[in-house]
Amino acid sequence: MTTEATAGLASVMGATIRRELLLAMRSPGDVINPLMFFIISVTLFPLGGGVEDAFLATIAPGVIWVTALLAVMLSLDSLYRADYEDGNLEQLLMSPQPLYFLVLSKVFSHWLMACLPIIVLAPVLALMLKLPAAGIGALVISLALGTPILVLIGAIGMALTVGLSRSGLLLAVLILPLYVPVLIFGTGVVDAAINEMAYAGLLALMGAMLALAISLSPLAIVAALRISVN
Amino acid sequence: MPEFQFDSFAAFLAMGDYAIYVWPVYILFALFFVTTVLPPILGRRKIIRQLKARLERMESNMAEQGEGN
Amino acid sequence: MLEARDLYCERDDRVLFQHLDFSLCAGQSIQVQGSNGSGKTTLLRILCGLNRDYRGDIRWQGQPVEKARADFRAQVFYLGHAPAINRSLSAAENLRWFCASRGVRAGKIREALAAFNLQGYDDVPCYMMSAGQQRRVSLARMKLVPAALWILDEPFTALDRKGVSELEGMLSDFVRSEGSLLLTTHHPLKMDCDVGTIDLDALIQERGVYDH
Amino acid sequence: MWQWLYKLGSPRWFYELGERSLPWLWGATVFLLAVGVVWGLAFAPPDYQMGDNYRIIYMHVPSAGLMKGCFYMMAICSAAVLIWKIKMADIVAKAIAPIGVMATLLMLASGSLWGIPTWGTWWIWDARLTSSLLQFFIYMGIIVLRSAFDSQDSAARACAVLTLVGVVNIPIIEYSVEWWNTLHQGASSLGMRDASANPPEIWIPAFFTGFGFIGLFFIGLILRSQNEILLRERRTQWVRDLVAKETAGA
Repeated sequence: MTTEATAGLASVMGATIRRELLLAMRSPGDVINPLMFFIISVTLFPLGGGVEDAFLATIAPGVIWVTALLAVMLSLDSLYRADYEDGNLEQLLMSPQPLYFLVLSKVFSHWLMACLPIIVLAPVLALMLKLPAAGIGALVISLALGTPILVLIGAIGMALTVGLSRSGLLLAVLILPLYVPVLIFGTGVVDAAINEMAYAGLLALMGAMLALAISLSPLAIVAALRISVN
Repeated sequence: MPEFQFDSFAAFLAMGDYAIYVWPVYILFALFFVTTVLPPILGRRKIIRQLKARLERMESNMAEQGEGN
Repeated sequence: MLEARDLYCERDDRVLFQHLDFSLCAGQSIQVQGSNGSGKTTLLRILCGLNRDYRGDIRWQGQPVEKARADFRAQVFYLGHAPAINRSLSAAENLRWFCASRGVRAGKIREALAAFNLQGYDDVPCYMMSAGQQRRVSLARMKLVPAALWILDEPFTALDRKGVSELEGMLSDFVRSEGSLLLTTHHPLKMDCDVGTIDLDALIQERGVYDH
Repeated sequence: MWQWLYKLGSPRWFYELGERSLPWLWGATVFLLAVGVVWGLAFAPPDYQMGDNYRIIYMHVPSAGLMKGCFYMMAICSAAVLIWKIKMADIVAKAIAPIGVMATLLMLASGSLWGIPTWGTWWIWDARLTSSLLQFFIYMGIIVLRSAFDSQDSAARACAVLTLVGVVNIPIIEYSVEWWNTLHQGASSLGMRDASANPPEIWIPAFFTGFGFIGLFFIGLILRSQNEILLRERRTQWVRDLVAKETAGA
């Protein structure tokens, strides 16, 4: 990749991120809705299961991680659906710029809009669920490492189903099983932090999963987009 | 040569009082065998009939076109 | 210079076209004709590389299109049925994004819009525009991106009479300036350069449907 | 070798190869399964610890093997569909999926039935059972995705992509479930590994049922692939002759 090619690529990625943020401002629903879903569904658990501190503290990591995971998955619908319907996705596939990086910048901007608010808000909800203070820092780090993996894997399912009508639930069936390792290690980190055990190793594993997701899933996303537009 | 492990057929059925665990597994195996093999065999007959009907339809169309032009 | 040899495409049990050969050099234009559902759009999408369900060989500048993918896409502008305009963005934002996505520095957006008499519309959000105006914003992209080959799928839809004649003039200028053009349209084309045709309906009658 | 592989790609050759090998497969599979089941149920010595409940293993282990084997075969076919665009590979991948799902269900059922006497509950969060449950979900995802598409070619490529994504994720899922299991459950595994204290004859029926399962898999695969070939190649001459011959006979 010659220098001006990479410069061209950087400008394209920058343009993608700027456009996504602009779109988010124009239709804030794509950002607010997943966040509201996350908050509301977390508050359902104390209402459903009772408010004893011990009970809440034990389920807190699992509840926050599962609802965050579901919120991220639900937020994916806004990823390529609009572009597919108005024909922009076709033009994107016709772009001479390598689609691998366009997809990466699109996923990154989606992570900024949908997942960053969840990570920022998670400590507040953790306090609501009486999560011990030791666990909150670990919760934020694990979410910060875990949510990009969720978006990358979810984007594969989204790209596969973007051409299909009413495919909301289909996306869940396709990608939820693939979310399990992230959930296991995410909650594992928080549990380890609460019990004063070392969790650096688990973070390393999550980092490895993130590296794998960043490098491999755009290949699958590009292939899936070409199939859906076919 | 391996010898018969149970002293009577009833003991064999009881399967060392694990009958309600062992026999369902083998029944499920029979089910697995049937579902792997039977649907495609039945499906084949249906497909052959379908294709036959399609062939006849096509021949009748060809025949009409033949008289047509 | 786009060449297709022995193109074959079949869609849900119907052969759309087979043994289709043609070549399109610089300065030439071809109109694809055929009744509805005869595969006009499919043919265009196959040539653009959007649709991969075909057999046959497509060459761009003599090279198989799979090899010269990036160069081919840099030289081709495809206009589909969908206007490729995001309704919550303004016309200028859409065009700026279109240029950025193709790695081209955003040229004179205002002039491009003016060419399709959309002066002063650059900051109007597209959801406020009529279908015809959105169509013209989509067409304005042609002026912004240098392309040797235009593949247009019914470019005249939703355009008023004045728009149609302006577009025809623009297309013939493009063809005269050594551009090559491939389009489908239902209305009689009045362009002052010779337009070759590919008639998909004739192709089918002539070769029958089930001969392979 | 390549010549053989290339010919395998042509539906007609695959169909006729299947037609020729089916009788042999039927004979071998029925023999192997009959011997394996009878030997396992009646003639194999009971386990020193679990007694006759151990006989479930002759069904559990082969079905677990088939579950994994089916997925890896689907992954190979998917790679062939995406990289070399072999139509036949998609036909085979489509035929494998239902067999894989049924094998997974048999594995889960036999695993939980195995666990009841030892642990008192019908479902234990054992590492292997849990990761097999997740693999079952991935199988269902592939089958559901295939039926969601109306055009066959995009369905083939979409399922191929999902299968390859799945095959990359399965080892990760298994590793994470294994780690998760040691964290939460300690030693509640199915207790299959410590069967080494048994006399060797306990393993002989497992060979028979194991190869019997593989034979059964190929029978199902060939039958389903043949049906799919007839459907997809219905316009070719050889299929029309075959249909004419078959219906003339009936």
